[in-house]
Amino acid sequence: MDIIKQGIGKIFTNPDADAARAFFRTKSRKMENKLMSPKEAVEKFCHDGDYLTIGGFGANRIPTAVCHELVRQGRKNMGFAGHTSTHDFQILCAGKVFDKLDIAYIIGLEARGLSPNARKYMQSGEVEVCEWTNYTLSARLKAAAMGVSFLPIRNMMGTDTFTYSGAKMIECPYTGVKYAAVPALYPDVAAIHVHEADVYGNCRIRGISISDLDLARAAKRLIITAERIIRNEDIRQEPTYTVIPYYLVDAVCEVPYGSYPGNMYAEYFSDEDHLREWLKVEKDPAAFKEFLDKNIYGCTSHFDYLRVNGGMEKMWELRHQELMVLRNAK
Amino acid sequence: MDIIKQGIGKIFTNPDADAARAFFRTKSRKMENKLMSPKEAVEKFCHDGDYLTIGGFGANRIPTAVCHELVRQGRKNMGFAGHTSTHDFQILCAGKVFDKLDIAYIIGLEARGLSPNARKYMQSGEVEVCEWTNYTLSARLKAAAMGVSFLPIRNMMGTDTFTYSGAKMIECPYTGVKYAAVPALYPDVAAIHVHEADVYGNCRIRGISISDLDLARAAKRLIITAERIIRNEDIRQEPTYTVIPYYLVDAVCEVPYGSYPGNMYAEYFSDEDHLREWLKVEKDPAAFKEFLDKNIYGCTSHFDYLRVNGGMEKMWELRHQELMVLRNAK
Amino acid sequence: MADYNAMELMICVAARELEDGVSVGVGTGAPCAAAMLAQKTNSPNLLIMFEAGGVAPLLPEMPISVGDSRTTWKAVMASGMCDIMETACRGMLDYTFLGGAEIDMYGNLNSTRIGDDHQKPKVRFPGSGGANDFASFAWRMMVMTPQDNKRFVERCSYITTPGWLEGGNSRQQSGLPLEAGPYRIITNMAVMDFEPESKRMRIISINPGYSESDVQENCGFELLVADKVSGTKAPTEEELRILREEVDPYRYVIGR
Amino acid sequence: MADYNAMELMICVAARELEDGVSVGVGTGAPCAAAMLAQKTNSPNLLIMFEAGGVAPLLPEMPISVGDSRTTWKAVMASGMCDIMETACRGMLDYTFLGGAEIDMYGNLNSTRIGDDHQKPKVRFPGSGGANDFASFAWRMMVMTPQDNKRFVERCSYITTPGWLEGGNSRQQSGLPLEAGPYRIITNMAVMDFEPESKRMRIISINPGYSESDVQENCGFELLVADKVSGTKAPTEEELRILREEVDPYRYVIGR
Repeated sequence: MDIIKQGIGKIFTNPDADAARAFFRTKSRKMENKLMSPKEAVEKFCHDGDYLTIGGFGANRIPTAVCHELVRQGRKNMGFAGHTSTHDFQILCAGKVFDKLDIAYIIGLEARGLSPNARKYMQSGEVEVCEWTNYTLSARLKAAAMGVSFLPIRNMMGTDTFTYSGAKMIECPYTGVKYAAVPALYPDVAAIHVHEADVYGNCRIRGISISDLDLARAAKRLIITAERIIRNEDIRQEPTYTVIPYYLVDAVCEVPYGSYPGNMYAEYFSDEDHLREWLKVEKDPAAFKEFLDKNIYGCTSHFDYLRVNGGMEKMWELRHQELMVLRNAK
Repeated sequence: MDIIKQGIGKIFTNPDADAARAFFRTKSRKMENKLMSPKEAVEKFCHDGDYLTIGGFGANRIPTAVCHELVRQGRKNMGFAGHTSTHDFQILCAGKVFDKLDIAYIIGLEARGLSPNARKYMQSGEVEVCEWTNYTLSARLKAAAMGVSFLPIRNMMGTDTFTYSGAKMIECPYTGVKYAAVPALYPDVAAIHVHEADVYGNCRIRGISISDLDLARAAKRLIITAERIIRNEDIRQEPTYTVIPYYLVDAVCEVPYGSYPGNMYAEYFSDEDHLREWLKVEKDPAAFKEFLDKNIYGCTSHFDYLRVNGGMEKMWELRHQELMVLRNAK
Repeated sequence: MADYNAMELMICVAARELEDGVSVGVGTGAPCAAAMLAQKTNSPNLLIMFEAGGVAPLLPEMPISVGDSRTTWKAVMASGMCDIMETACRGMLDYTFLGGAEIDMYGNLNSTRIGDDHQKPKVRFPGSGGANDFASFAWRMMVMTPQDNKRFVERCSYITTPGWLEGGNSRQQSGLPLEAGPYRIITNMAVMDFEPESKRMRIISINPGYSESDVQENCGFELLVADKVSGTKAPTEEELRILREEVDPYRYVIGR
Repeated sequence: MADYNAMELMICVAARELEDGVSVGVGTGAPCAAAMLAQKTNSPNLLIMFEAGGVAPLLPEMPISVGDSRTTWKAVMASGMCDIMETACRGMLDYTFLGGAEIDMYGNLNSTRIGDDHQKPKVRFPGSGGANDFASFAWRMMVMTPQDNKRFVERCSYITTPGWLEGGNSRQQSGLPLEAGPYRIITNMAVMDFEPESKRMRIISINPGYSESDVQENCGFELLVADKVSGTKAPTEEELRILREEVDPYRYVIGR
């Protein structure tokens, strides 16, 4: 294969499809009850040094409980896909969970501004980085989901994003047109928050799926957190709605308000006050430490975290806000 | 790009992604009422010599009215994707609509047996053929849907399927592993039958999607036949269910029992008697001519076709059969 | 001992190969019957997939198409062809059952044509469908087929679907996923596997009522013979009861 | 004449560029406001897409994230990132709006870093997100940005997102889709396009209250000047009313 040009970025995971096949061969196809707590799931399936990917879109449909658990349990030296990441990234930076990073979008919380602490961490030199784009990382997950080691895509070329990536430029064998080949990304572990799952891991998602359907297929181990557990009979009643089948899933955690403080489509809106507070306290190390103690280190569960942030009353307010927008906006 | 090996099959369509982009640039993005009859849709969007692809899976969720119209209007010299095709293929062979053919699965009706007439046509030498597989043609559509000119896949290699295909063997730029590169397939026109659509072409499908989501995106022009038209408000009420957005669609035809004599998930089962009769009459040219006159040439519409095959009573019987299996089987 | 026909025997033998909790990609007919029987006997956790998108249905009866509504009856997911084939390509599909007009000593299959003129074949068959796909991706490919000299040929006149290709390590070098390939050939007369080095077809078990020479005489190439050849275990009363009463009560498959 | 601020002007100018019935990929903030304004004025059939999957919502208010629930409020489809980006790559996306810490004479953008040590940058920005993607695939990329010497640089210190790359036909040769590229740069002072041959940034319209030399003095490179430079049309009363009352009543964007 002629490689016309290639980026200098490091590829943190093995793109080889046969190596991935050898792993997936060993994965159970049995429909077994996989219910456990986020604590157990993280203990069991997330290890120091593993490559991690988080589903959702930064502060929308994110598995907050898993992000907190990773910090609480002190995971270190992980690889991470900074892909459609915002608040999840901010949480993981608070615990310095990763030190190898594929970057598409980091340190920002979109219209809310930038995270001072995440920025500081990214300017510290402690994190080894490789540049990509949101779609490129989606395509890398898609390659893995397809069971191949690379895919050809048409962006990145001509830019420093290519130069600092791990992409290689090749030619189409049919047209001679140049393409950026990107290597498959098979994460060691991923966590995705969904609307509904049965105890085996058959999942339904409402609203946008972002990159989660490919991510679920690409990941070697998959932790699902779900707003609520439904019966297997419900799943089987309408198989059209299942987007993640059980055999991809290793752990199922029931976590109501599991995307809090993020938005959950048709369930509750994001807690903008809490997110603003995060950004604010990060400027002051003492205040930030206190904040983390209160919200992460001092909490034993996601229910605990909800409790210290207004509990059920606050959740109903956010639910109201979401449903008003969804149902009653002019 | 080093090409290690390549098939001798002819590629009937242009895989060039920039050429496709130039076409798609001209496609309307306006939400306009696209309701018309299958007759008008075929007149307007299917031309002699065009490359055609039919959605569904042979005798499941197929746009029968469009297949009949193509025969009735005497389309000739079309290219066709013999992909997950069975009864649709049989209909098109009855009219000798195509003479260029990408083959994955042809002439058979699965457990029902082979079509004598389709087989005769395929043994006549009148059809130029290129061999692929079901997944390979799906991947070719997927490449087009992704807006690239090729995709790497891991099958076909080492077989005569590769030799008689238009595939090229390349190496992964990351692992050195050999891959079959397949060229994007951008059909000139496609027809897909769906459960529900609004007048603009926003579509819902229940049950399996087969390759239709990629097909809808790959096709330059797209005819939708739908069991029923629903309101745009219904679509917007639950955007999660939309799988084909309006801007891919050129024509929307309301065709109740539109997959008849095929199966339509959660609506009606296939008419096995009628399909058996097709296979039987094909053995006798006179009987076959009479059969086609009755069922296709002599019919002015799909309602007409339903009428000569038992009309509403028969449709309710098939609906009963489907729902009994779906709802009440032990 | 129970009375049974060759099809029933093949289905029972095939079903026994499906260990509990494995995944299998099946078509209509005998493969589907074998999967259903396995699910009701030794493999209650069998994960059945259909190429058109049906995943883990509670099959109420035999489908007539791999895309008909039965393939998603009480399924856990109604997906699509790419999802199924890519799941297989990722290494999640353990078994598949295939067949063809010809099978050769390396387990390659022809379901495309007889006659050398590809554009005007003497006899045209349906082609690959999903066969080449499943055979490329599933870890273990199996075949149930009646055995005779015309079907079992030294070399397929056309290879639609890969077996061990030209034997030895030729498949490994082809680019197809590593370590996947033909596993069992189950006929009316015997059960064959493939000798690990040469990848040539090899008798491992002979069905009741047949001898090694019957098997060899009804094969168009020289079969290897395993060091230890066993006798194929006949269908049990229980297997036959389930097969006849629950799996295929209308004898669509076992009546052939 | 109406009173307005620079942000309001830029949004109105941007909105006018969106002809009826085109498609646009937008982010949060000003781009979204421009798209919403266009939909309520000259482009009722505007097709709005968000990179996370929202397609053609009836936006009830400004989203705070390109993935929040507002982006699919009464949308025609809630899809995913690959679908949106691939739709763009197929040539179905006409416009996109982007921005950056630096923009150069060929419309390239830097939103990655300042400082040469990539592993330990002086200042780290969020990176590409979907910017490189949209800029590669959309036919016409536009930028709304305040203009000054530090932001408008001769050459970006890091090119996150492609403009016309090194000008001339360099983009055409890069492998990026043909004929797509930067189209309009809308600042507080002027509107620029790109000279067709050299692909250098060129003044085509100057905003009320500014002169050509103001524009040139607040740009770190030499701007070309079109043969005919017009005066940017100020926001109309009607545009401002809709923008202030319907699009951004809480002044999230126009209050900046």
